[in-house]
Amino acid sequence: MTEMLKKNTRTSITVQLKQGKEIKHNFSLDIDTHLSDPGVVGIFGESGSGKTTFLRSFAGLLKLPSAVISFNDEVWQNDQIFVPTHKRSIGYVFQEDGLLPHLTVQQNLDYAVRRKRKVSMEGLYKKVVSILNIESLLSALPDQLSGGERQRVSIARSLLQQPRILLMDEPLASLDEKRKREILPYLERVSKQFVIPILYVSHSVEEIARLADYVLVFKQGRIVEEGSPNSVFAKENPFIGLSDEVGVVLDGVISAWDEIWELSTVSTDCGDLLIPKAGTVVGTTIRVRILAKDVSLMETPESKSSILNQLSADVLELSRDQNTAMSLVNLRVKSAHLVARISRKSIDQLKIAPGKSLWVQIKAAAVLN
Amino acid sequence: MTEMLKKNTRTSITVQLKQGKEIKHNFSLDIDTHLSDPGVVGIFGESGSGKTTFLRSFAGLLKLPSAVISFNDEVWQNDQIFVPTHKRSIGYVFQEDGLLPHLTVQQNLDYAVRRKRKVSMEGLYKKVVSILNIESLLSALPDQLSGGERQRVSIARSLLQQPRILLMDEPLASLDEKRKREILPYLERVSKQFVIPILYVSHSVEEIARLADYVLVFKQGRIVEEGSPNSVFAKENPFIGLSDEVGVVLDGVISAWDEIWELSTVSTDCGDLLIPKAGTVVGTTIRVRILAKDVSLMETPESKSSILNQLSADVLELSRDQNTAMSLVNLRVKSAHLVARISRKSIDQLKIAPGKSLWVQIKAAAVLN
Amino acid sequence: AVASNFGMPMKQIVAEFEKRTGNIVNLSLGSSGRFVAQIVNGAPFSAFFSADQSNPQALENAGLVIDGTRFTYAIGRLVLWSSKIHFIDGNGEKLVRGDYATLAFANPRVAPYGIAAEEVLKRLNVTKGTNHVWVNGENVAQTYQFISTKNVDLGFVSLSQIISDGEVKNGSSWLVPQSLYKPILQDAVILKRSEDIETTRQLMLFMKSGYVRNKIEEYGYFKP
Amino acid sequence: MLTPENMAAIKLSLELAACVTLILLIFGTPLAWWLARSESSWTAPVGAVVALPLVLPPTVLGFYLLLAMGPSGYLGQLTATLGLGTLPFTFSGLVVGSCLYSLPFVVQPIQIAFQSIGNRPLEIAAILGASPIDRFITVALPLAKPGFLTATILGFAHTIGEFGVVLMIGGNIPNETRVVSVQMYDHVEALAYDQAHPLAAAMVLLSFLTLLVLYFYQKVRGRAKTNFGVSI
Amino acid sequence: MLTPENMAAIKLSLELAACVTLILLIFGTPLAWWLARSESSWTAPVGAVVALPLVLPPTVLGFYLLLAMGPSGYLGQLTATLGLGTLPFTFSGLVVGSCLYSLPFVVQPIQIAFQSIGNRPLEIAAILGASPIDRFITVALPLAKPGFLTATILGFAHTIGEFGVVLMIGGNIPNETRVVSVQMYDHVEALAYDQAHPLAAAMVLLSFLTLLVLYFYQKVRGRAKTNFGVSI
Ligand SMILES: Nc1ncnc2c1ncn2[C@@H]1O[C@H](COP(=O)(O)OP(=O)(O)OP(=O)(O)O)[C@@H](O)[C@H]1O
Ligand SMILES: Nc1ncnc2c1ncn2[C@@H]1O[C@H](COP(=O)(O)OP(=O)(O)OP(=O)(O)O)[C@@H](O)[C@H]1O
Ligand SMILES: [Mg+2]
Ligand SMILES: [Mg+2]
Repeated sequence: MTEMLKKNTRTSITVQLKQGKEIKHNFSLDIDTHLSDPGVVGIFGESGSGKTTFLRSFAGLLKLPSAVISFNDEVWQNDQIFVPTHKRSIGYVFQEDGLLPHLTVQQNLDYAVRRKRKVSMEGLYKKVVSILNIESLLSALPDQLSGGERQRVSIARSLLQQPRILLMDEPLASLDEKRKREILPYLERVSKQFVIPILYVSHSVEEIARLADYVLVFKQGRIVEEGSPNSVFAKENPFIGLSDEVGVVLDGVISAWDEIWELSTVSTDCGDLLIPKAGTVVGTTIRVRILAKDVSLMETPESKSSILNQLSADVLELSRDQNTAMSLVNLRVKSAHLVARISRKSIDQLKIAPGKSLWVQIKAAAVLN
Repeated sequence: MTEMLKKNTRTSITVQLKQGKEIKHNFSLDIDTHLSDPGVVGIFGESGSGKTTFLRSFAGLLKLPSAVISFNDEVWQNDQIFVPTHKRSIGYVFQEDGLLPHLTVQQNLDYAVRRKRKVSMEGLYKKVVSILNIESLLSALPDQLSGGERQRVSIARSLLQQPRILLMDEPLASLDEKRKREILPYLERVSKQFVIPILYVSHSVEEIARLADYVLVFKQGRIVEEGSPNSVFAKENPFIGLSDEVGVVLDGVISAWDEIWELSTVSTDCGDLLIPKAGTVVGTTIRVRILAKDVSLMETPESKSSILNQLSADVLELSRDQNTAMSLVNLRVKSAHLVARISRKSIDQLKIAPGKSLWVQIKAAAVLN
Repeated sequence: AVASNFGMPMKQIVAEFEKRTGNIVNLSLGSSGRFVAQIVNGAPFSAFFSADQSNPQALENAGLVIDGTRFTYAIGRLVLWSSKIHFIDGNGEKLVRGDYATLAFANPRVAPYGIAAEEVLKRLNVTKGTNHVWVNGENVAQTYQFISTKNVDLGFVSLSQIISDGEVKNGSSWLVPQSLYKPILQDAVILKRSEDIETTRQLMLFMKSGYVRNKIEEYGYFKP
Repeated sequence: MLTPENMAAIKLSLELAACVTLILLIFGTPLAWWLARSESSWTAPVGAVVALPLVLPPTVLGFYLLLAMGPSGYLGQLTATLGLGTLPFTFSGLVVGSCLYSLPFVVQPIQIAFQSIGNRPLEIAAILGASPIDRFITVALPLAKPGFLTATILGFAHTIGEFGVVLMIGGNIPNETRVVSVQMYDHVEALAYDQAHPLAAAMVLLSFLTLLVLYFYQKVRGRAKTNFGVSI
Repeated sequence: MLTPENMAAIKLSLELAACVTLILLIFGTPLAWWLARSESSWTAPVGAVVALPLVLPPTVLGFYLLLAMGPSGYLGQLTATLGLGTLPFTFSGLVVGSCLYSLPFVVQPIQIAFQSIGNRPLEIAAILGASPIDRFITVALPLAKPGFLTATILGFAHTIGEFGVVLMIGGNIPNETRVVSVQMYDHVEALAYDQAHPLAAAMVLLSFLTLLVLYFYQKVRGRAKTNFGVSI
């Protein structure tokens, strides 16, 4: 959130949706949010919580009465105004069925390219097609594609639009991990480099933690939680309810590269971390995610262990975990926070309590980037 | 694979698909597999590798020339025979668009119930509807549902069919983690209890490791790897290519329950593991998954650590990891194997080599079940 | 089966016949050519009142007619008519002058009044001069409609169409002298298919009665 | 306002149109299904044949039907040997003729509707254990409903209004083959406008109301499906 | 085999049908679009009106058109003041009359095809920056192609075969309004079967071949889409 967003000083989003009467049992919409310089907004929420409805209203595909939507300095919808979808300059990756069925893949891409306002960036087409690995599909019709192939074409097309804002509804849901890892960093770069905000719906905490500068958590048509990924994911969250995914996100800079062991040293607010091949160019900024379940605590540092990262830490507080056998330990490590997920038995054995000084172990392999 | 499958002594599946000429650049089908007592078969493979095509052929929705398909003692397709889909007694959760668009949710379910051959199990309907949490959706039409809601209805319907075999194409892809965790164990129980094999396509190693008795890995229309989850996931797999997901699956029995700390002791082939609240009933069998990245190695056991599980182990061999900074260490722990993912630097520091005896540390929190 | 141009008088005649004899007669109106095709293919008509002579003749030749029953029941009268008053001055001058935009008459290929009209034009030597303004109706009824809706300035129709109570009430007309065209003899026959030949004979007899002959004249035909 | 004769003709027309539409829906539906979904290379010629009667003027078509169904025609000999007599100049004959002429108006809309269903719903039904005939009835038919509505309207209206074929093979026999279109034709031919006008007005009004109800019903049904917000 | 007169009539018919079909496609398409997608409550009555000319026998419809388009009719006065003269007995008049009568056969199939497109493709196009008219042309039209094929076939064939309206407002003028349907009708009425038979045969053959080519083309195009294995 901090450093990167300073660059995006021009974007802002306001959305107010209110559906007076219940649409159906247990579902009515009531959303009121204002985001300035949002970067990538991760949207998280259980099935049926209104994420798609939110995106559709924002895109002008659904005209909810008495909604107020604005983007940057433009009002897209209020009582008097309704800017139609095709004038909003939005890229949208639909949750399903996102391709024009009568056009081949190539024609689908061209359809978007031909209708955009900006001049095409040189080489963009080639680059997008190759990153999404769809070269061999260009002449196929949508119903000759597999589920994941369709999704990739859809993503490629939204990128070629070079829109002012990108809406993505579970864009990577039916892709294999390998592809995800190729596409995610690219999306990140697109957003940062061209100052394009992305509203990114996903059920994967990993994707959102990796990508998002800001997180919205939906439940039954309402935003029940919002903030930086750290503030949302660093605690047991009743709205997410996944103790396995509790963790912190740290932004860091590569400060050294050990060629022999192929380890990068990443300087973060909680000190230097050794991470296998996180990057070789000193000075690059990267984001790392440290899950609470991957952090263990010791009274003294251990030298005869395979764990490379050992940091001294102070216990700030203990909090409950959804699994009552476990506890979350909130730690201060230098100027940053870490969270560890520890069995209550160990808490007792190690006599962990607020104020106590400890050593933190983080396996290099467990650091996600 | 071992114990549970002994119950399912009556099922067997043979599929041979061969598409002589290339269907398109880089894709032709060539599958030849025979599974006896398969239980849950996890099907894994990158986007466009032919998973859906495989399921469709098996279901008789696609009639590939010169295919041979048989289920148990029945031939479903060969040169002479082609059993039409509606006579195969198959449940199928489609990757997308799985509902009859003109019928409400309730009518979709009833459509299936009314056409099945068996007498309905008492209470099944209620149970399925409640586990998939679709009570409030019963009167909605499919296009009034969210993506995840549609998928849940689809799963529910396939279960209500009480088919002889279930095909599921990324059934949980657009569901939130919480829902996944509610549904997965139920699927597992359905398969075991009623001896219904499941062909389960997913991109999530976690889901497949959790559920599958047998794994098929697809690539470009071929099965490039198959075997038990352990044999497929316990090594760096070029076809999966996810070093993060390397790990072993252990079947164990709960041998003790510590009420104070709420820890279950699970007896596995590699000894007793303490796992938070894995189950309270002594004697239940459970499956645990230990990822290589969650295993660390030490020369001596450490008492002042929060890590509960420390086991003595012998190094069997070292193997490469996709990330060249890391190595996979294959270990024998009692009669079982474990895999640890360690930086090469640590390998050097701890002088790890085949034959060396070490201590293995596994955080309780990291054990997946 | 009755040719449409004789529909109006025939309805009255039949009503009278039914009143007098208690027999029921069902009328079917239509074009003579179609009736021939239908009768040849087994239509259950008892009698056929054609608008010409050649159609009954054709049936007779085909052996579908009871021998000796053919007779002329009416003779049609051709009239040049316009729905505009004073457009025609009771003589053929207007026709010869040619100061009109369109001239309608029935299609000579299928309608006897069309043949007659063509003959009149030929006799008056105006065929060449007027043929670019010809409009053909499929039959006299259609020709009448063309004129009555003022889409056509003038045209040849049957007197029976424009007469009511013995006089022409609408527009202006010229009753074409019989000398300019061959008489339009309308013949009737009794068909072998007839289910009740006796009643049919009675009707034919009635057609020759004085009552009917007056009726026919009243409707603008010559008595045979 | 309408004479008993006119009423009888209207009644006969409605009966004829109802019969014809019903028969065409019954036989046209499987034909449309086959045309829409069969892979056979016969679909193109058969499809062309279905539309063919259209290019002949109705009376001419009627004339050929008369020839075929008459005592010396193939069809006539067939019906005669079957003990059915010959068809011309009977109500049954009208039904046969009108069916032939209105066939494309019923088959074609249903065919388009079937084509646009796509495979997926049928695949789902097959998986759920529905046999081909079951799938056809429970999935294809309901999904093709708009096509059936159009087919019914076009077929019915066209049969009501058609008079060329009917005139030729019907012979204008009261209560048997004198339908309202023929009656109106007669009135106009006989210059009996005072009879033609009210009859035409009645027919137009009756049809308008019927169509209005049909369309309105369809609209309401369609709208009930999207009750969530307002779509663009 | 065919006399020059017959050839001229065929030529005129083809011209008329081409004109009428073209005009109906041009004006019928937006109408069908509006009927298919508008939320307006006017769609039901307008839809009903479109199908209405069907229920009147063609000659009767033709008679009313003759009244309306004549010098004392509303339409006639309109065309007269516009300096167009009156329409009956001209080729333009035939075109107008046939358009009216063939309208539902063109509008209805297109309407069903539009209805079955669904919202999604249009939503996608809007997102990609296509304006409503752009979406209509680049998405709705191509997706409704089978409907257009049917509309063209029905509209064209029906105009070729129709003769009631044409007879009434045409006046059987050679090279102007004597189309082949009227010509054939005349032959049959005049019992000139030796002329009617070859003409009918020629028309049927010509139409059959045209339709066959159309259907075959459609079939081949459709099949190219699913080249993967063999579907059930
Ligand atoms: N109807 C078709 N015609 C031609 N090629 C097809 C057709 N359907 C699928 N294919 C191709 O066959 C290959 C396998 O497709 P399939 O749907 O089986 O992949 P998949 O493994 O299910 O992928 P995903 O994970 O993306 O769903 C793909 O390359 C796809 O493009
Ligand atoms: N057209 C509609 N008519 C009525 N209700 C609808 C309609 N579309 C969606 N809903 C309901 O609105 C709620 C929110 O749907 P939405 O699609 O926004 O959920 P979502 O958060 O995207 O869920 P998922 O993760 O499953 O895609 C759901 O309860 C859904 O059933
Ligand atoms: Mg959604
Ligand atoms: Mg797939």
